[in-house]
Amino acid sequence: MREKIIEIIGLRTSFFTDEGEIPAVDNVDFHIHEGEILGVVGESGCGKSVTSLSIMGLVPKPPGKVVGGEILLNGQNLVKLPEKKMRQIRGNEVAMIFQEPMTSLNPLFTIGHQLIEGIKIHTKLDKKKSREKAIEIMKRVGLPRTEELLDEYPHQLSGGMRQRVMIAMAMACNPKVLIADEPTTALDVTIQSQILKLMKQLNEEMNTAIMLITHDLGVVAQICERVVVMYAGKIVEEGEVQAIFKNPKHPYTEGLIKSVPDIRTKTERLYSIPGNVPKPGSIKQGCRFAERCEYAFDRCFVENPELYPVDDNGHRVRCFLHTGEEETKHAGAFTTSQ
Amino acid sequence: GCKGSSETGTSKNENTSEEENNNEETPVEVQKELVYGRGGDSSSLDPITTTEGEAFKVTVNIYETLLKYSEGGTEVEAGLAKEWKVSDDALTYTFTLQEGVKFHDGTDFNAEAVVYNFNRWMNGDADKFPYYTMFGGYKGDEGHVIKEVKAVDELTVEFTLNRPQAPFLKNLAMSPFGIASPKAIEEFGDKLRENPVGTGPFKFVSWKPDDTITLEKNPDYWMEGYPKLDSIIFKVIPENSARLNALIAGEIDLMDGVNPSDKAQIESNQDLQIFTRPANNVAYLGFNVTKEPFDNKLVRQAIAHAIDKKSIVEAFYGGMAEPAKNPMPPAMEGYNDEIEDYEYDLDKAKELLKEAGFEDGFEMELWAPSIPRDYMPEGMKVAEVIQSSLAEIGITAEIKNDEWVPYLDKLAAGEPEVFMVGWIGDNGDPDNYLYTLLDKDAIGSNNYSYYSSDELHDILIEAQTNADQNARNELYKQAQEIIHEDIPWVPLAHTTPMIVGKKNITNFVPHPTGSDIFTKFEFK
Amino acid sequence: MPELVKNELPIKSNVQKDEVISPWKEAWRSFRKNKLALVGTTIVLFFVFLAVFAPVIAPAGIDDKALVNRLKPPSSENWLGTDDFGRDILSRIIYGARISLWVGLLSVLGSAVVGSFLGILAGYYGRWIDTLISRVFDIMLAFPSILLAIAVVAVLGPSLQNALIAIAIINVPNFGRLIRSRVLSVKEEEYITAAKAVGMKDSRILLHHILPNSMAPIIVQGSLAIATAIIEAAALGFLGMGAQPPNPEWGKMLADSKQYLIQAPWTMIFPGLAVMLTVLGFNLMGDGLRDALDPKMKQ
Amino acid sequence: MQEPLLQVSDLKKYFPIKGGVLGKQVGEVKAVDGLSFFVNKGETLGIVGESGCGKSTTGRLILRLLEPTEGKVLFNNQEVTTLSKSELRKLRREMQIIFQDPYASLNPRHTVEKILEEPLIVHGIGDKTERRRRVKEMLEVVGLSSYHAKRYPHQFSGGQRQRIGIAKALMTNPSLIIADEPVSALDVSIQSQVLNLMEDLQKEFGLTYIFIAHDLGVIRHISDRVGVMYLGRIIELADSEKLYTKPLHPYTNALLDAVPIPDPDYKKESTGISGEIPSPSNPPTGCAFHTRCGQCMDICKTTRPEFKEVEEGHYVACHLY
Amino acid sequence: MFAYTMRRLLMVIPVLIGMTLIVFSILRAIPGDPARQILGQRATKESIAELTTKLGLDQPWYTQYIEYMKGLLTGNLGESLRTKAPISEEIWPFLAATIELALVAMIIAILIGVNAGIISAWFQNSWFDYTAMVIALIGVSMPIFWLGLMEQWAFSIQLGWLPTTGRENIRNPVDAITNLYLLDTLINGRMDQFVEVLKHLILPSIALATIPMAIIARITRSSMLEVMRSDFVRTARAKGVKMFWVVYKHSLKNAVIPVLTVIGLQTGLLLGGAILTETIFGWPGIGRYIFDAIGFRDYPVVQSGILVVATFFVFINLIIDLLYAFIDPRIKYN
Ligand SMILES: Nc1ncnc2c1ncn2[C@@H]1O[C@H](COP(=O)(O)OP(=O)(O)OP(=O)(O)O)[C@@H](O)[C@H]1O
Ligand SMILES: Nc1ncnc2c1ncn2[C@@H]1O[C@H](COP(=O)(O)OP(=O)(O)OP(=O)(O)O)[C@@H](O)[C@H]1O
Ligand SMILES: [Mg+2]
Ligand SMILES: [Mg+2]
Repeated sequence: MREKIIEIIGLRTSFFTDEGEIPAVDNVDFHIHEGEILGVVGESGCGKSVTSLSIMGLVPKPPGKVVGGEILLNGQNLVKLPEKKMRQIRGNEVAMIFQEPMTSLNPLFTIGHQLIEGIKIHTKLDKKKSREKAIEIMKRVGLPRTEELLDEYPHQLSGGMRQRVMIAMAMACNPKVLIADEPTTALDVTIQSQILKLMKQLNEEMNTAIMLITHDLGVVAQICERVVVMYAGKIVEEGEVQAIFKNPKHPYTEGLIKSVPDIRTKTERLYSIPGNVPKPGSIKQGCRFAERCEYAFDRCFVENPELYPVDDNGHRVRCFLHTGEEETKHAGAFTTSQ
Repeated sequence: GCKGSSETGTSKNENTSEEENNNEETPVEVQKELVYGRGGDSSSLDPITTTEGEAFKVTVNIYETLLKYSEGGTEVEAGLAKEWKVSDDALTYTFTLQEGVKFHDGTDFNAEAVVYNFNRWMNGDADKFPYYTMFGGYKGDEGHVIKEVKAVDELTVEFTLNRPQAPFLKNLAMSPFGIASPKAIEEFGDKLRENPVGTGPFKFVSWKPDDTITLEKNPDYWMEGYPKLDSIIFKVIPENSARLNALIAGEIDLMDGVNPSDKAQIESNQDLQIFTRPANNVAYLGFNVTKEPFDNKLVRQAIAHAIDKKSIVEAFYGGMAEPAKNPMPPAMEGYNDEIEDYEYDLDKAKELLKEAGFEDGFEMELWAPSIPRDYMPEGMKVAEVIQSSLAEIGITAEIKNDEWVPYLDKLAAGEPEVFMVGWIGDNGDPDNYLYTLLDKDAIGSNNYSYYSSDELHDILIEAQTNADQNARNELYKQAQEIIHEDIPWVPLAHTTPMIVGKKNITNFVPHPTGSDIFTKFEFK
Repeated sequence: MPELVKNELPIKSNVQKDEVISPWKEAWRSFRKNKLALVGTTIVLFFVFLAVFAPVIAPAGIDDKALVNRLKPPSSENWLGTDDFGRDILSRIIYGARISLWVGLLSVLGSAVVGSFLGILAGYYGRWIDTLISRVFDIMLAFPSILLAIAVVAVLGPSLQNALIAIAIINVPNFGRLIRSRVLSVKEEEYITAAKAVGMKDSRILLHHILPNSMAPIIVQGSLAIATAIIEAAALGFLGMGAQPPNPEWGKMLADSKQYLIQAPWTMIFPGLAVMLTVLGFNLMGDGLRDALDPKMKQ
Repeated sequence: MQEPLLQVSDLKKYFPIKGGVLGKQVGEVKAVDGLSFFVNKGETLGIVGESGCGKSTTGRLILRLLEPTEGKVLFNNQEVTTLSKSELRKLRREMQIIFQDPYASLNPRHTVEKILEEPLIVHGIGDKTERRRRVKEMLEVVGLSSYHAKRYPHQFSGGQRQRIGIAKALMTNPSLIIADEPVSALDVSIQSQVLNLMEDLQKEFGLTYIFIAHDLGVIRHISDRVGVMYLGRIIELADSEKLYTKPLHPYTNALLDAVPIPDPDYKKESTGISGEIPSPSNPPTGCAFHTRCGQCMDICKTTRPEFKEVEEGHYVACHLY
Repeated sequence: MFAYTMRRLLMVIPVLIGMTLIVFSILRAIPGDPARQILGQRATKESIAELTTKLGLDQPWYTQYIEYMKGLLTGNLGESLRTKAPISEEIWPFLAATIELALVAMIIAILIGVNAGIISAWFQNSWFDYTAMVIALIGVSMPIFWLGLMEQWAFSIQLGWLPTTGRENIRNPVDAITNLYLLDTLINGRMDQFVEVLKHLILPSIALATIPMAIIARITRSSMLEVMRSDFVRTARAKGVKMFWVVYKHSLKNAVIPVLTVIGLQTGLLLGGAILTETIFGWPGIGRYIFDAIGFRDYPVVQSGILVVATFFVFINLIIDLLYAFIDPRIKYN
């Protein structure tokens, strides 16, 4: 088995607002192996971005704060690291790209400036060398007219090109881990497939581990090896892509997969999960999905399930239906959530 | 005014001797530069072209007139002319000029120069040389007094008049009639207003508009040993209190325009001294006697009884004024001291009102100047006090004001029914008060009351043409009685304006005209 | 693994059944939580109270002159001392609150009404009306406001009423521009398109949709503009171009006593403080209103 | 064949581009550049395409929320583009629109009741009690409770708001509803709720939909027929089934190819397409797609292919056919 | 960029014309007779009428306006009725005095305001933030004429640290070259005078700077807060850029546009609003020049003075607009 490059143990990140503490990420643990692509899926507001920002040490503070847990990068706990050390890791060992290529680039600086800046910070190369390096990496991510592009501003580029620039920026220092927070959501399908291809290619060529956050299950199925499903600040299921898609254990995962219309066949009627995504922190007790869950029974409303292992390949699920003991006992004994 | 000046005069002599002693002991440390703080800038440095007092404060030190006023008074003395003769018919005046006087540009001062200046002025118009109207108009005008100005020889000038003018010599001494260098006039033309060249104790150096005017000593000045100062800087600081602050801080040495309210503070300051300028002004509450109900003498008298001049003077003149009972200041020849003022008596006022048929009072507008004047440093506030008093006898007064110039326009046009205003004398002659302000000829210009009395008119005209001073004085006393009885205005106060300077100032005698010549001024 | 069954139950809302939160209520809730805003409101209410009940509260009248009592320092009789007419400064400040609030409120009301009208006209109808109105605003804004106010007062003559008019005039373009840009952006909102799609008339769209949605910035700007208007009125009063005696306008009080700065500093300090406090109150309140009402801050 | 409910022919919309020193028009955006299609009563016509290809503009043109530059829109045999303002207003009872952004399309200052009631007021339908009753009814129809009526939009979640938007569109009993990306902003689990609702409503009220979306899966699910747009034109239009199983146009092909399939076993071997959509202000000559087309021929660069019916009910604009 | 600049320049023209119209009509409406003013208290009716004709004041207003515009286009601002000097020559020292004062005030306001705003945003909710913002709030609520008087009272009168009035030590006057005294003293190599001039500048410029400083601090803070929440700032941090540079480079440049707008607006207000400060501190500036002229009904001076200030203001805003385009490459395209 490959080494775990990042291991997250019991991470808790909260926002302290007027309404009190909002636990956006609540006791999350998972890991990323060297060179793998890990998918993180979940509906909006479930804490995907906050998890990734926690890894980068970029949770907006105030009001946010990592209140517990460890984030180990090669065994080094990033949570405890002083800002100065953290800076040396950001963009160097762990890089990140964001959802909106339009707003993620500074509109007032040229592409070249923004690319070279990162290179200079971490490599101590001089201006000319940095520029060469920038051009090299731009070519690698498939950007045309590299020389001219360096002097252009973000608004002169199309969305796809901007996202390539973002990737170039992230890959400039050969990071071990790339965190991509919904890198293709804002793009058209044709462009999305180009970008995904590029990421896959970089992953293979440079052996960069990628943590790919998305809410599109298609994307996960297409390029990820393992996947983590989040719901309301918690991981509800984790496992290899095959396992999750073929044999989803958590009612939420299953519902999610079933809700997506498929282009290959015409579905008569879509499955839909009732109710709304809860705000983090709004459910104080029991399983957070219980309210929308068709299988929920009494225990679900009072007790918080843990991540129970399903098999030996790391497939885990947070559901009382799969505790082993309870599974047989309660099979078929459904209580509606109302 | 005379009393004050003579006092300063005596102390001056003592100071001089003291100062000479001081000079011997510490010859180096004496200040030779005077910074004079004032409220506004000069509009011109060619004095004939302006009527603004601020201009003359500077020009009297650059230019000299044929005759000048006595120190601290308005008697006529020798100036550029060392002596003069008047013909018996009072139509020919012959002046003998000082010898060896030079203009600042090095040219000689002589009879030709005098003729040149007068010809320049009399050929102008009211727009160019407004002050020349003192001589009844311009060349060719019907009332023009001067027929001819002639250079008899190098140092003798002869004036021939069309008709006698009693205050002729006093007029000649007025600051606007400073003699300028003919060469400079030719050279600068209208720009003389920025490039003054005279014969005075100080030469012009520079002018930063609305800020400073700098003069320096005229080393060739004809009065031996004078001036004492090396330079004078006239500095504009518009706010009275700011100016005083600057004085306290030592940024300036001398200032005029002192808030009466600051008097106590100044007196308690060890480093400052107060000079007083002899009163040559009057502040008054005027009625437009053509308007109802002020056409009724009883109403006017009632209001006169309702004004507490004493308190007003106390509170808003800082005591630096005396309540007025006549239209002209007491120090002036011909002042009628026998007149008894309308005393402050509200009951009497009410009675008079009742008699006039205004038992229940009435409503009126009370106009007051919004900017401080020498004779009325806090016009608005005085108006407020009068307003309150009037309220007590049942008259509701609404205070109105306007910018200074339109204010005067309104007064001249006879719009306001009751108004507060005043007058600063130009030349120390009663004519300059009584005729200028109250004669029927002056309606539309300075007779804001539109008061018209034929009796008074006859008296004033006679006084104008009679050359005998005693006879004139009697005539003026008579005139004051008429005015007191008819009461077209309530005289309020004669101010003795304060001038504050540093303690080490000596030989300084403020002049009643408001323009001080600093020839003898010096620091201890 | 159990079968999933179809679930089409009505959606449960996460809001309590009887809880209706209007946007105003919501704004009020967040306003209430803003401490500074509450301080500001308290200050404003305090001065409003003074203004309304001046005759009851004030120990003396507006214009009770007593020259014997001139320039007395603060004492138990005259808490804030007396001025040069011997009038009680506290009483005059209390009555002065009437003037300042009145000028602030009325001038801002005037400029808000006129400005909003022009702004809506320009923003909604566009084309040449917009060009014309916007140009006029540009031109008016090209003058520094105090200068323009002074010029207006110079034309109309110095009086409180004219100062009020001058202040209203100089504030018109501020409101006009604000409303215009607000209308322009609201006009592009999807719910306006939706309203058009329903077949709504322009007038109804304007009155029911655009106007209510432009209110918030008007209120915020209004509150802040009252603050400025009070300062401007005081400045005009200070220059002698505003209220006339014996009106106890604060700026005029300052101007009348500046000569006593050294001799009787209380004549200067208290009216100045009154201006500052009132303005501060309105500024704090305006800030709070902005935070509460500005939709950008919400969500 | 039945009479179509809506017939669009050669519809165009050019937006001017202003520029230069004097702000003169220096060009135009050909947002919609010659559209022709029809919609039958009771069916759902899906329109897909990448962003900026003119989908929303098309929707707005049909409703005449935008004035078309050229072309005809025949609705119920009535020419829409020449109607007077008041006639148009009447027509709007029959045609409604649902928007993409559930947050922006409801007036934040009105209660749900007011929002829903307004179309009735505008068209003078019913009195107050009737209107109120209908509001309650409609709320239940879209799966909300009648006690929601007094609330304000910000008190609802995105999915609920979209339901309100749908209810609003249905208030006047329209026959045609144009849905402009009604589910793009919603989470997957909510999206399926709304899609189901729309389908139910269609059945219940016999509605006709023009359903605009960029998600090919959603379009396939909901549409009877599908039109694919590229740079202001429909390049292929066919039965949903046909289009997805046997696409003709290379662009449709590429588009379908690019969609990630939520099935880890599904492997495609396509290469995808390169490049991005050209700017509509400066579209390529000839076939607008030729710059990205793998099967580009010389004729594609010069001549704009005709939009023709190659099989029954299957239209395509491509020189290959 | 050229087209943008040209377009902005063209847009200025109607504004300038509108300004001349307003200035012109405002002053024609003022009651009071200038002829009477020049001739003074003793003038006769005839001489007033004569002068009125000579000045063209009896002409219809449009004739006067056309004449006025003709003059303006040839750089002739008219002649002061009071001093008879051409205004174009006379006005510069006043304008320079105000410019110097406003400039120093603005530099103080910008340096302190911008930095206070940045630091407040950077350390949001810290004690610095709270203190700075409370001070700023008091600052914007400050009647500056009152502040000026209080300053004078404290620092000049009570403590005697700084001079009360004027621009220079009267006894050690500056040789004016440009009339910007700081510059002039440097040109003349007179450090002693430079220090004097600086001392005179301190109190009035602080009084004048207070409001803009407070406003700038507030707007900088809110603008920075907004920018610092944006994605590209997160990107910069994710690259490992030092916080200092994230704040002072990436964020500031993006946050600066609203700040610039305010700076432009406030500079204009300073030029006009200096009247109050100039009165209190005896500063011979343009505000007082105009204010005095109003009292004297010196039409041409009031007209030209206001026009010059407003024109200045318009051009400052023009420069600011051009700066926008310089800072933000997106602007010139739309
Ligand atoms: N700055 C913030 N202040 C307060 N709460 C926040 C803040 N940022 C995030 N949260 C809370 O954290 C929760 C998780 O947010 P996060 O951005 O991680 O969601 P996400 O899974 O990335 O959603 P999306 O798919 O919409 O990007 C949100 O529900 C939100 O309530
Ligand atoms: N009001 C307008 N003025 C100028 N151009 C416009 C306007 N509205 C739309 N456009 C342009 O027309 C083109 C088509 O826009 P439209 O909104 O119809 O696209 P769309 O297919 O709906 O895209 P999306 O999927 O992003 O919603 C775009 O290039 C757009 O920039
Ligand atoms: Mg996210
Ligand atoms: Mg669209």
